[in-house]
Amino acid sequence: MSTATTLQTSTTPLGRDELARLVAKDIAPGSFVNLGIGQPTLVSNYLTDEQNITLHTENGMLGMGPAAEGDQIDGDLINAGKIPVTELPGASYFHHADSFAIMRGGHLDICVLGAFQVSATGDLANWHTGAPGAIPAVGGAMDLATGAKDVFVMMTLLTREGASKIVESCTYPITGVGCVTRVYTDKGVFLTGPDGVTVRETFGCTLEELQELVPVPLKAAA
Amino acid sequence: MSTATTLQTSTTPLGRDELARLVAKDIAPGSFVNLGIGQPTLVSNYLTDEQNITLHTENGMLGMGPAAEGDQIDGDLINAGKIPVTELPGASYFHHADSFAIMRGGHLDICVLGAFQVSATGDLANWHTGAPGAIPAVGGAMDLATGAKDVFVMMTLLTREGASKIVESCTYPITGVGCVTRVYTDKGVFLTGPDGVTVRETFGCTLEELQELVPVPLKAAA
Amino acid sequence: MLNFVDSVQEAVAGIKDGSTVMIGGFGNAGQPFELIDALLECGATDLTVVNNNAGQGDQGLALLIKEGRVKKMICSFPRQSDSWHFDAKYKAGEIELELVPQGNLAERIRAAGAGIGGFFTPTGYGTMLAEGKETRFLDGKWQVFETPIHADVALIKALKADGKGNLVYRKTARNFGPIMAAAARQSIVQVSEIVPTGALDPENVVTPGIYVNSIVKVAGSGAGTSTTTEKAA
Amino acid sequence: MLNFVDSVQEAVAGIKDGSTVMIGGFGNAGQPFELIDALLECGATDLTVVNNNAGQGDQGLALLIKEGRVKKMICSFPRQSDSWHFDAKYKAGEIELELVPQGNLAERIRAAGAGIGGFFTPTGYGTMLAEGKETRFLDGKWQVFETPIHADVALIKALKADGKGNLVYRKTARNFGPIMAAAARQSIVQVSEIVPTGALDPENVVTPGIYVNSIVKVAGSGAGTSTTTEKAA
Repeated sequence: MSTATTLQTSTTPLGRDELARLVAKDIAPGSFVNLGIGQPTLVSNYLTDEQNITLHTENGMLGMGPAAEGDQIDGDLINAGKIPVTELPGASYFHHADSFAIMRGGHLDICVLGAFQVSATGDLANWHTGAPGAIPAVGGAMDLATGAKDVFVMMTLLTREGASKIVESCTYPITGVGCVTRVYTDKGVFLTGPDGVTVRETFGCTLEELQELVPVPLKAAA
Repeated sequence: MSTATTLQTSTTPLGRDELARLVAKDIAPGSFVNLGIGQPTLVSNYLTDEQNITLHTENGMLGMGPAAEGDQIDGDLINAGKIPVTELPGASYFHHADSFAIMRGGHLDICVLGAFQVSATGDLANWHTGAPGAIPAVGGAMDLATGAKDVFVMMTLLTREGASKIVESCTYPITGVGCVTRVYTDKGVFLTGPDGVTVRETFGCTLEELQELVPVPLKAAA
Repeated sequence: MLNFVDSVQEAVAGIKDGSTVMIGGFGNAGQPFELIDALLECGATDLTVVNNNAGQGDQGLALLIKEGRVKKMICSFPRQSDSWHFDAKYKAGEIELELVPQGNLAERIRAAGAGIGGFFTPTGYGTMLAEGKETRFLDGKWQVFETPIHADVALIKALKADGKGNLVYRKTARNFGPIMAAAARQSIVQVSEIVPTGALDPENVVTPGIYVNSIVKVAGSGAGTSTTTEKAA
Repeated sequence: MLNFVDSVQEAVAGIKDGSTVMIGGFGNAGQPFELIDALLECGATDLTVVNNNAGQGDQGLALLIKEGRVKKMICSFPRQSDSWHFDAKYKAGEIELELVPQGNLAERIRAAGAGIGGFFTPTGYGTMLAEGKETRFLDGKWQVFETPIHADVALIKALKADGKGNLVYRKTARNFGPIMAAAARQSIVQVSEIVPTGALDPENVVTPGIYVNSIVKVAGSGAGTSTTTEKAA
């Protein structure tokens, strides 16, 4: 994977599309990828034909194409977000147990997910706010978090209230333990794992400025 | 199922083909059936079109037809005994896990198996003599014994040495516990289960003569 | 025994109060709307329903819930923008919810059909959905013990059936149909076409007829109509 | 990554000593004879082989065993009229045997591919093949705990592959191929035909390309040739 090994910087924070472009660039050619609902879906706009990426949708398909438009719309052909999509040459359909076996058996190279919080050791919280009275809904989030070889998170670094979403320990109910390997945010790219958090890139700030925002020790990529 | 409820008798022991005919007659219309290797295979010769029986072979097929002959022989179309067979209209193919899920999930109505011994409570011994130095081989026997709704055994009542194969407790290594529901032999038809052995029919002998051969208490079908 | 029946009403007539009913479909794709409407009509109540969601809008499963016929939902994703009938019942404490990660839902249904008494999976380990469940360290990972989900009845939508009850589906409408057909004691299937036995290629059958009990042809429920099947309440 | 390779020799070149190798096929149907011959040629030894049988006659797996390259067989039915090479090694104590009921073999392979850490099954309960194994009473039956069978490599024979590595099989030659492809870290597949991407109907793909690593076209290993592939020793 085209992972820079020393700390990179850019002069401005990244917008959602720039971030999606960066994630897309980091996906190795020939990979099998599941893009979560919301911001991660943007990544598909920046995958190139040369990369030869195959997209999986957990409701039963490999080889998913772009969103369907006009006459292409077919109620029997939707993605996990229930959006009508298209089929690419070389696609295949399968039932739900077979589809989740692809995820749970560790066959997906990468899944890209949104998150409420990610802990320093890669715990993911992205399914439930835990608010009293909230109706919980999990879908395939836990299977994706636990099953993919690499779990990439895309999110803004800070909440609207200015709190870091990279935390020492998740306060929201978690989706998976130690599963996140990389976090793409508007202010930087973080590598997470058993050894803590490494910063691969910063956008519009220095590592020191980033450290002031994030309540866990940050290391620069060596 | 066309099970007689009072003790029937015939004047002579049944040959293998007559026994196969009797088993075939006892299979309810529309049933899904697996016929084991050897003597049970003969049953297929006596199934009628009106019965609309679907045969399963554990190497991955429903809707198996008769043995292939001449130009019909196709090395990719064999049964569990590795004999070339044919495909009937309405057949389907599936992989081994799906095929055994049919058996193990309790979806087969009947399997018909050969046996070394059957115990009074329906334990089956049909896979291994337990002889020192014998190389064991089990195949699908344990899955069939455990999975089918009804397990019918076809065998001669006595060994060549004259010992009853219906026994108080199996001396051969068992294939399944309490799984056999009915035993078809040359000298009679026996129903086995938690309450012991009931004789449904005798062939060429009386119940009293049968009782002299079999070392477990026999009841006449009421 | 396989039966071809003439109406969805006849197809669901045997469903008893208190049954566990699996309903195929993910979103609208593969939802057997006509069978669900017939279930609503037939009056069976006190149901446990297994579906990925908990009803949307004012149709199908949402109406069953609205009418108070569902005592418990087993699903992965009940909360949606238009799941107002479920939301209301849930907040009123009038419906029980067993929330199951989607892959565990699929695997537990598959286990019931395949005769598996339980299995260990990493999904959900360390989360509130695994609280109180047995865990074990296997294959280098902590895993959670999960049990099969059996059902009395499955309501399924397929594309075609042949005379032996073999089924094929269409695109992502396949979803839960094949595993629910195997897990339920009775599988009731609506199809848009019944073809002669022999017309389906044996290589391409998805659900073998052994898993199917009742088949009903529903006009206009065929290819690609999943999003256009909008019912008045 | 998917590779199309030019020869069976190249396809198996990466198989290391000590590997666990799954080999598809039931009897001769679906046996990848040419890949097995290449494995024999390449010299890898100390192998654990997973196959339903333990070789027949003087070909394929039987020769691997004869040459002493297999330290352990995991199979359901080693003893056959022509399994003389296995029989001799077994009686000489030169090969280890793990005998597994055929359905447990299939389900354990499936479990490895599907990320299941272990499962309970009634098959084998109370028999000598369950001796020493954990048992539990579930769903009204005594059941035995079984664990997944993983492999380094699977050797598989399919009918056709497309440019994405999607596979279809032929009749009962399908048998173990799909589950072994999912269970092994590397799947090496021989096919009789490679078709353009898009030529396989997505509804009818049996093994999606995600499970396939290397594909080699083998002339004359196609439809219905399973019984006529007889090799000299």
